Amino acid sequence: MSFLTRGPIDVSDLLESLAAPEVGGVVLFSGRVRNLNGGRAVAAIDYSAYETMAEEELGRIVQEASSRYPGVRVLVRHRLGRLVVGEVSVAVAAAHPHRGPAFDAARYVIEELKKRVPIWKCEEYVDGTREWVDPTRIGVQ
Amino acid sequence: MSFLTRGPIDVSDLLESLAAPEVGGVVLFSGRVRNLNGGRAVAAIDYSAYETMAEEELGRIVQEASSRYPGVRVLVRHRLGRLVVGEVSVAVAAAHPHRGPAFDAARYVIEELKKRVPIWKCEEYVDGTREWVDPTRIGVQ
Amino acid sequence: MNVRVLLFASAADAAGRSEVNLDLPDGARVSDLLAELSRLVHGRALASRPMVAVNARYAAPDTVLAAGDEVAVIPPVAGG
Amino acid sequence: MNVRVLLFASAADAAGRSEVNLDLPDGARVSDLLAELSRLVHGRALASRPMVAVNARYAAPDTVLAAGDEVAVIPPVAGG
Repeated sequence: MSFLTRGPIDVSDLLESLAAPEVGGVVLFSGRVRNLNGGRAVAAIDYSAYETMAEEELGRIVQEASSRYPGVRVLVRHRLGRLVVGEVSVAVAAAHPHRGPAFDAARYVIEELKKRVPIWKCEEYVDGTREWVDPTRIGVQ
Repeated sequence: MSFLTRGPIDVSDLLESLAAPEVGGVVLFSGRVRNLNGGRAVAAIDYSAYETMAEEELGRIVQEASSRYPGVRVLVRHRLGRLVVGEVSVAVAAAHPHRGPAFDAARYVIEELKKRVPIWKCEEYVDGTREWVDPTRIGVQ
Repeated sequence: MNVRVLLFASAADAAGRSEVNLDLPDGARVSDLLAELSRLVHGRALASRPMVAVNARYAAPDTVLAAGDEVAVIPPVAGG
Repeated sequence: MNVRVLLFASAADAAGRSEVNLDLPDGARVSDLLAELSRLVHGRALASRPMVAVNARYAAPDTVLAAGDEVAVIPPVAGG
């Protein structure tokens, strides 16, 4: 299973992959590079990862979601490389017969991904400087 | 604004409509006709509405979401007519600089839609019978 | 006064029609309209406790009606 | 014993390289490895309180290392 990709993420393709007669609700979260972070004007983000571990950790998170929300099917893609503002960096899609577990599973996966998966972003600002993003620093989100 | 449609719902189109430089997270909920409800094998669902009121009520719900989650942008489409298993009956998409309000707004809109918007479904079962769905009846969800 | 009543879904099936024109006394309320409607459809269930909308907004049973109002009987909704 | 240490992101920048081979006494723990690594990079901040992974799983500071382990220094993650 490969959760990481250097090419664009095709969210329609993820949604189609989850189509099944028993599915009543699908929740898709897509994260995009936005033009402002911590008050600074962002031009692009360079995503890098400890790839072997990131793949394994994402596999564990998907497994956890399946145990917590029985019957859910989850797909995840995270992009690596340099992305400009507006590009999709991550997509999580969750399908279930009912909407509640689909919402909860998608939320669970993106929250855990942000906490645990060894992926980093180096932000390139419009003023030409660049910096590693550290979400544990106060005031940065 | 027209929230109701008799043609297929194009979720990619909704996602593209929400693209903007300040957007960091987009949550899309899509509801599909599933093959089982209350233990019965469903073949299709015929959706009908009090259309003028449904449009107005959906407009009010979107307004409420915008007040509760400032900065969120929300799109909603609900399909009417006869849909077979697997077809998308409803889509709610919410965009925000941060993922939390995007998740919460999408959830708010679909929950309120199900409670308040005058839309009905007549389920056609595989055995040839049909019945109006009443979510207030015990045991039916 | 004359009030137009729209019926939907199971309520339309129960009444055998999707629209009714009712002649009601001035000052009639939503609850009066429901009582009159029940007589008209000879006790066929309209839906247990239907909601009512007046001019495309949900209205409480004590809402006073006016001539020309568009009233709708709303059986339990099931969108999504 | 020889242990391969991978450095990422700000930790790689601080150390000026993305990989280090460390010679550690048998029975060394993750905390010993971090101390040795700090000496090696002459106090350049590796990231305050980096996490450490051993063979692609997060490991506590008291985890005992074995020869051939792949250790990674994980600065605060920021995926999404």
